[in-house]
Amino acid sequence: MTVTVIADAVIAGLLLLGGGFALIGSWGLAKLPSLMSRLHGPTKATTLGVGSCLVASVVYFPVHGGVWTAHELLITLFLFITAPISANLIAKAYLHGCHTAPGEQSMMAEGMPDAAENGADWATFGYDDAEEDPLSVPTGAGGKDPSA
Amino acid sequence: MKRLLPHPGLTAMLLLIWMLMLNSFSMGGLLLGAFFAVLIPVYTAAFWPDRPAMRWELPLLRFVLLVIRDIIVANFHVARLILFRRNRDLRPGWLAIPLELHSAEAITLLAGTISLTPGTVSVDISTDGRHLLVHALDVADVNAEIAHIKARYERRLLEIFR
Amino acid sequence: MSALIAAPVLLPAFAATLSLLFRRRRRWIGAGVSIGATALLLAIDLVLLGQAATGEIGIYALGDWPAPFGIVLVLDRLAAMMLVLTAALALAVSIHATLTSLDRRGWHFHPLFQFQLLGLNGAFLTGDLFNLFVFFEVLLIASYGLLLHGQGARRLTAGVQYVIVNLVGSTLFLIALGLLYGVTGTLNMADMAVRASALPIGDQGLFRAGGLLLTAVFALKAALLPLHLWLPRAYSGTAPAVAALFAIMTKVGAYAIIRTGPLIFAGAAGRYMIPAALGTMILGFAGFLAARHLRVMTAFGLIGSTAILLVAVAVFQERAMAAALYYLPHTTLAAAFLFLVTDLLIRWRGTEGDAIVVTPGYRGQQVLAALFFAGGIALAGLPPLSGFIGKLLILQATLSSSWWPAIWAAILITSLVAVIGFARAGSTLFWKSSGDAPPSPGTSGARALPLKEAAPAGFLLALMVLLTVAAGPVTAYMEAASHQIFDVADYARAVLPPASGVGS
Amino acid sequence: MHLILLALLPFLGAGWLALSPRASRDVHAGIAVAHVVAALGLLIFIAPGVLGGAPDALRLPWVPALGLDLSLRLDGLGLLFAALILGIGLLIVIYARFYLSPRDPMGKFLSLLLLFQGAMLGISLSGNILLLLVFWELTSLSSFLLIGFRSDTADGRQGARMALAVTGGGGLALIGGLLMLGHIAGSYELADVLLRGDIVRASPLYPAALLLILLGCFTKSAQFPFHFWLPHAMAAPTPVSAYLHSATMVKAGVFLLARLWPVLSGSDWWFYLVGTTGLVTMVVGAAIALFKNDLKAILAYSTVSQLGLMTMLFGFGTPAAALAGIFHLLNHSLFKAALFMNAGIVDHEAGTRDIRLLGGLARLMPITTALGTIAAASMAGLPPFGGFLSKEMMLEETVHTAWLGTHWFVPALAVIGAALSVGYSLRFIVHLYFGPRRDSYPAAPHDPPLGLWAPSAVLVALTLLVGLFPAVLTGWLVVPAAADITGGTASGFHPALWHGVTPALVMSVTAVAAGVVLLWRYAPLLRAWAALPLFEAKPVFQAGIERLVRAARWLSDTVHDGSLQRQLALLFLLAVAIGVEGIWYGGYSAGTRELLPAPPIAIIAWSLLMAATAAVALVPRQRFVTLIYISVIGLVVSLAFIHLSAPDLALTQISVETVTILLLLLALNLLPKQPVQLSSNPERVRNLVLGVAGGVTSGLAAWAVMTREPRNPISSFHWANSYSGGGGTNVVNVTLVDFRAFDTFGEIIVLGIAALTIFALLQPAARGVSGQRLRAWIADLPRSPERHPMMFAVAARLLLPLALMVGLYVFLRGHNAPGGGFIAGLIVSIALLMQYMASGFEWADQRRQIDEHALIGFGVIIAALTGVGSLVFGAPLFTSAFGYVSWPIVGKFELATAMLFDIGVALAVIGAVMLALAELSHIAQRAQKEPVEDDGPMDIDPAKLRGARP
Amino acid sequence: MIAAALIIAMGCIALAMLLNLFRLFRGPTPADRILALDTLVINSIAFIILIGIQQTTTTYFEAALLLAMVGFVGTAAYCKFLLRGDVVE
Amino acid sequence: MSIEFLVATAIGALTAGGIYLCLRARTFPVVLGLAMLSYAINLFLFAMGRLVVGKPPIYAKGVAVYTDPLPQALVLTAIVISFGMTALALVLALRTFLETGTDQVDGTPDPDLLDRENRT
Repeated sequence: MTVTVIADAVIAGLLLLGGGFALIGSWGLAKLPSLMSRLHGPTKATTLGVGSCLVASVVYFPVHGGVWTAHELLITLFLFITAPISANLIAKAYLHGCHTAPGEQSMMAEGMPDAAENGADWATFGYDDAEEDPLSVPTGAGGKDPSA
Repeated sequence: MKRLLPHPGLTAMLLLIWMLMLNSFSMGGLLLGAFFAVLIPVYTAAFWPDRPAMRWELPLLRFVLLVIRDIIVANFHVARLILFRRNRDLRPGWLAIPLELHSAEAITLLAGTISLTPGTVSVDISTDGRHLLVHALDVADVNAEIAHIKARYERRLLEIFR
Repeated sequence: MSALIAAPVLLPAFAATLSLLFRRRRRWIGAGVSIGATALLLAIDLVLLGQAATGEIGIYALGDWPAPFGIVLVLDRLAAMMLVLTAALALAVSIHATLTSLDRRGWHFHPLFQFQLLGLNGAFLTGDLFNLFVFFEVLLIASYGLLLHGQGARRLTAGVQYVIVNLVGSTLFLIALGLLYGVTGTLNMADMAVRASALPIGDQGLFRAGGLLLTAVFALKAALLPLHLWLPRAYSGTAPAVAALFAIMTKVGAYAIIRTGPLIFAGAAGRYMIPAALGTMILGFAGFLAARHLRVMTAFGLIGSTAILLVAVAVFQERAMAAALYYLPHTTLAAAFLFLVTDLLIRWRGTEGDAIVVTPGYRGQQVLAALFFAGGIALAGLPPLSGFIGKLLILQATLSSSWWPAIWAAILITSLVAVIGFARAGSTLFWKSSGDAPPSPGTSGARALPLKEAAPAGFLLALMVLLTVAAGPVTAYMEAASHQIFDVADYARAVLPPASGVGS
Repeated sequence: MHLILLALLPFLGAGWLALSPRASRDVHAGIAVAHVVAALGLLIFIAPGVLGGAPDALRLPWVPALGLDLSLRLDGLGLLFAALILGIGLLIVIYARFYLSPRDPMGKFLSLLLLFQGAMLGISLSGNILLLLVFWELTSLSSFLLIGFRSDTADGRQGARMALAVTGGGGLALIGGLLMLGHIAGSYELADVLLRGDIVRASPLYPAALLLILLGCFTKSAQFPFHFWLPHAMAAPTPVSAYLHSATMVKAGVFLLARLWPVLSGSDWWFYLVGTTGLVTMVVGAAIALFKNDLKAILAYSTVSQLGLMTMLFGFGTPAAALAGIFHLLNHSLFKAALFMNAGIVDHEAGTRDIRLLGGLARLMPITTALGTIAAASMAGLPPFGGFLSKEMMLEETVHTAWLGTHWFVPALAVIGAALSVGYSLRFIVHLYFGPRRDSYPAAPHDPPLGLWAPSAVLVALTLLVGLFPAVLTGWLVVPAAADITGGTASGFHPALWHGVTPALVMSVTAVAAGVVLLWRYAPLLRAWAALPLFEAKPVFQAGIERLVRAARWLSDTVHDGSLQRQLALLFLLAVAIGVEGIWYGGYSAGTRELLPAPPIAIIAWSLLMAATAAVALVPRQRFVTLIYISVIGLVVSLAFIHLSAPDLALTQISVETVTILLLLLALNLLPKQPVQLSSNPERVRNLVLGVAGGVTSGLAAWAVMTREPRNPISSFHWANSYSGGGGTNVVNVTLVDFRAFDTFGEIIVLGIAALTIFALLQPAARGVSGQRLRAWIADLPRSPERHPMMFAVAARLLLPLALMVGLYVFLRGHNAPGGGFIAGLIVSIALLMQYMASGFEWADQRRQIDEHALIGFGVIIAALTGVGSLVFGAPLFTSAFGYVSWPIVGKFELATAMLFDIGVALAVIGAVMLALAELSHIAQRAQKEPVEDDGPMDIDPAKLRGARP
Repeated sequence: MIAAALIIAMGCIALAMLLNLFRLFRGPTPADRILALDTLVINSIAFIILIGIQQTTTTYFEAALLLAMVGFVGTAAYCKFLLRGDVVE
Repeated sequence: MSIEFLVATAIGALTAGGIYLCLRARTFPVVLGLAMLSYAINLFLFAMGRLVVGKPPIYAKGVAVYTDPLPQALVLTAIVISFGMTALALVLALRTFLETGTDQVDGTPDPDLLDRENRT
């Protein structure tokens, strides 16, 4: 009985936490000023939000469903593997867009990153002065959203 | 043996995942899972040609627990930033973290950890593979932050990936 | 009933996969498998025809699930006739394609060809509406592949339209199916026929809409006005041999209308189909007269003659249906024959492709002229080929329709237009040029023995002659088939087991 | 049986000739003559019985459903006609042997001639009006080939086409008419039809049927206003003209009038239509003939005129007139064939047929002149030749005929016509044979060899004999024929050169006198004629045809303008209209099903979907962004499936969605990235209206069904039998692999074919135009230098085995829980594709270790074999079997054949998806100008970089 | 208690989705939209879990699992497209 | 507001959007339109089994309330088929664009094209 109550409390708490974090993450997504900042919301807050829900579910089913499930753990694993990569790729895409459409840089409070210490470029926009310049295509709007 | 079990760690992990998915224990399920867990790495070995030497025991577990703890903390931290900090008061910035790690797997793990933990997202790697570009949502002192990351995560990873 | 009923579906599946797996081996294996399987298919279909001719409706419950619940294959006279027609046509086309090396002008000709047959046969055999959809898709997607075989800008642009229009058609098919299932709760045609008769009045509107929509989709395949616009470009754009096979494709639409109309929808669509078919006829033969290229001409001829068929179908009466059924193989064979002749023209003439222009003489011109003349007679419905009998049957049978003056006028006038068109084209293609010097060795006339390439076309011609000579037995068969089509109760009795728990 | 042989003989000859193209001219002629003689002999053999009043008949069933039987019937009329066809045919064959030049393909010519003869004979022998139709159309077709025999001349081609168009068109009308006739009479058997004249004439359909039949007859017999094709058919070689326009082709129309006389005549309709047409034709044809200069044209128009005469006689509707008509038919055949041959001889020997260049041939070609003069005199109706007798009879009949109450009209016109015919006949004689000799002719005229003139000599002799001894020579033939026409009551046949001074004689003398005057005053008349505003029919006809073609082109090009939009718009419009129609006529009542309340989150998901939909459709943005919106739609739809208890659907939707997006992205790379504004505003409005209409209709339809109770769907059976009969608890999966495995079988084939087609489409893309375009292609997006980001590549390595494991799991549980072969196949494909994305095409392609074609093939084969396998156990195809097996350590588990089937599904899916996507990415590969150096799975591999720079 | 928490959590997720929608349409860069979509997918996973808890069924978890995997592939593909134009090269 | 209403309107909206896109003059939007239409159709077909919340078609003894599994099976088949078709249409559109240099589908008069092709 008490176990159930405690479990219920834990579940409820986790659920609230999960919902809350999901909301906060998305709130950050909506509110924060530039993409680089927005990226932080989903990668962390939302992931944890989902994670909380998943844990809640892990606790819930043995108690209420009579089954023990571990799929949630698997989902969490997947999310934890993929979320940083997604963030990484989105950031790269964004930086690439900014790099090729200089007008967008102004929106970044942090500006474009400097080159690394030893002079090597970042992978996303290296070869700036290389002869084989992939940016030679005379278009300014390619990666840019016209609505911006 | 190497042909049959190209990735023993992977095999173990797959078997674990299989049993997790099955939700119930049965001998048949275990055998089937073991069969798959052996089979799949054999097939995918070609896609993972040079795997790094890695310690699968305590340091990794410790690292994982640390990261989980940090994730939870970080979330509250970021939540606070999102909710209570005005946009213009945020101090976003770039961190170029010099790397001591060699292998792609290790660097990826580091980068993933960074992304999942406090207010930082790893963004890019330098063309010579020696620096990791990280974006921080709110950073007061860039160098201190870099040092913190290196000490907290990279050092531990160096232990795991020898 | 024996598992032979399923053979027309399974045999092409095996043949297709075999020739797919052997694609890297010698080419002739693929071709041999394909032709051999088609010949075998024809033999099997003839056996099935023999079974169906007894009047017994053959039922084959796949997976041993009884009728409305599982999928059943139904072999009645109509289905057997379509099967035989398809196999005969396919045999000619596959041999033609192999003889003319069409199958080497791109990838996967024979697998696609066999899959096409699979789709066709499945569509003719199935007694389940959704399964019909699936086989429609099989035959459509295989037809896309065949249509694009060999490629080229024109073929591709035509292909885009063909594919997209048919995709939208499939979409509508699904909507119609959904509605019908939603209202009647069944997918089996016989069961649906039984249930439809017991439908409350409040549901009948939805049922009617579903049925009409389904008919519209079939009409799209059958190229009925205003849904025929895709056909001319598609058929004239593709390789003529492929177009020859596609002559059966419009008949699949017609078949589906014939099958579902009397069974389920009680011919509700007839009142719209007759004017539409008349319009199609006029447009088809106008295009026929207007064409500047032989394959465009044939494509329009196909539209027009299919429209004649559909007029008779749209009357939804037993006699008219029998007439339509007789005309169906004829128009298929005639159009296919003419497409094959077009292909020979393109190959033998060596210049100007199939454009209706004057070219220097070439070897085989006389043979080609004779074949073309026969094709013209066939498509225009003149004696001594079967089209004439078919047309007479249709004219005679449509007298009972209130539309008969319009039908008669349309059929007779378009026949005249067809005659004029053929005379024009033929005199340009074969008469104007024949006075020129004999072929120089450099042209295709020098090729050794091109005459054997005409064998498949000759086979089709022979079939038409057979259809004429044996018109008596054939029409008797068709009358029986038509009777069977309209005997809904008999069909339902045969398909549905006596004690079907949920049926109705 | 004789009749069959008789009907077949010409065809046999034609076939023999066609199959022996290399034989010599004499052999060809011999074959032809042999067949005609044989037929003629057979006819003579049969004749006595027929003439004795017992028509020979034979009936074999052919198409009972149609009423078309192989019914042959030889009565007096048929016998007369057949005798003409065969007799003159024989002469023509002989004549042709000597007429045709060695360069002409004799075999082909005679073959066609015999074909035509067979068709004509068929008309005369048909005992079934539909069979008659068959032969009728055959004459049109074979005459088309004969007229166009000189296909190297424009005249020949045009003449042939015109003849075909007119007579073929008439033939089609005849089809209608005869079908109607048979319908009214209740039989298509000639013998039955002939007895039912009263029924027919009383029918409301009678005028229509009559009109159609007459159209057929008039076009064939070149009656005004359809007369114009006949002169142009003269482009044919002269033997053809001689045959077609004397005894056969054009007589077919008259023959049919005679044949159907008992049924159709006897009404005002008949009289005014047929009689008047014939009368007008007679006069008009004769007038034109008078002023023609080409010998064959003169003869052609005279034929028109004479045919008009016969038509008129049949039109009078009296037995006596019919008798006169049939008698004239005989006479005309004799003299006209002779005249044509004569004209041919002149053409052959003098080198021209222009009467203005000829004249004075009497000395040069005495035999020809003699024969021609006699034949022409017969044509003019001069005694003592056959033509005189029949013309007398005609004039006699006109006297008794009142036209719209006037008694003078018909006789007057008849006299005019007769006068004109005397005029042109005399002109033919005088201007051609007599008169001054020319200084020069295009060739040196002389009498031809015997073979050329003998045939016409036979005819001329006959026409003379008929004139002298009409009753003896022709009575036995004409009287039974006339009796057959009128139904057994032939009026007295008393042809004689002298009847005393009858009105006919007066008229005849008047006509001859007038004819002489016409010739005497020919020059001023010609000027007057030339001044008349007459038009040539041929240009008008051709302009008409051209206009028809132009109209057809306009119509066809306008309708089939190749616009996809139009087609789709019509399709959608039709669908909407059908929805409205169905409800309107079908009946509708609102549903009673209890509705489900919508939770807030459903509403929010819904608004997500609506917004994304609107954005996709209405917001013109980058195509790339549109894809993101599509993803949102897919996501929401998946969520809806989950919420509405359809986990299998959700799984499928999610995975298919991803693969689709991948495909779209791959394709978009090479397509234009920005939408180009092409639609005009009205089009946008049209699209919007159609879209909204379609949306409303489909939405309402869905609503209508969802709100009513289901009607005992068959799926309750599936639910009940899923576990017990199918061995699985996931009813959806059991349905897919068991209840409706056949659907699934088709479905994987569809997928396989799609992949094969994609492969076949993209394989040759690197060649030709598209290859050039590919090589010239410049990436239109700025590109980051890094191809394969490190982190992605590393993660993909880890995810691949995981995903494969998940795929296997989903596959295995499919039978009992959401999942199954299809979804598993997609998961595996996606996992592999992830490798492609992360590490590059080349790199991954080398490592995939699967052959997609084989996968597709094996997938289909496994599925099919599973289906067939059940046969071995005596169960129907695709019957599933399952059982629970207990193994010692392993424990109890289920084995089901359905699972085997599912393996086939999974393999086919993997093969198809991989093949399609790999090919598509491969094509983009070829567009890269930079050579792809395949070094590793990631661009920046720190370990390697450090190794290189220690 | 759980029921109430569920409702609140679901409400939160719903709100979060709306916010994602806002970002999805607002942009401004394509990367923003991809991020919004990615977040939407993650929120959907949470939503599916919540439905599972609400209905006390594990039937839908595979969908969530698949979504986690496949959502990533989608995001990666979009980003790859922006970076290189070519998703597979 | 009922779920039925939401689904019906969603079907309507998807259909409308699909039709609107299909009527565009370029191949890419047309393919997108087809994709949207197929979403609409999938939902439609699915809805024909009536909507049920929380009763997945997993058989268990004694369960009397379940969602109609048959439409789901049909939709599955339909999804797969429409996926294959869409893929093919897309590739075809791409291939045509490469071959002809245009992705227009609003009917360009092409007798020249025909002649050119026939000559080659």
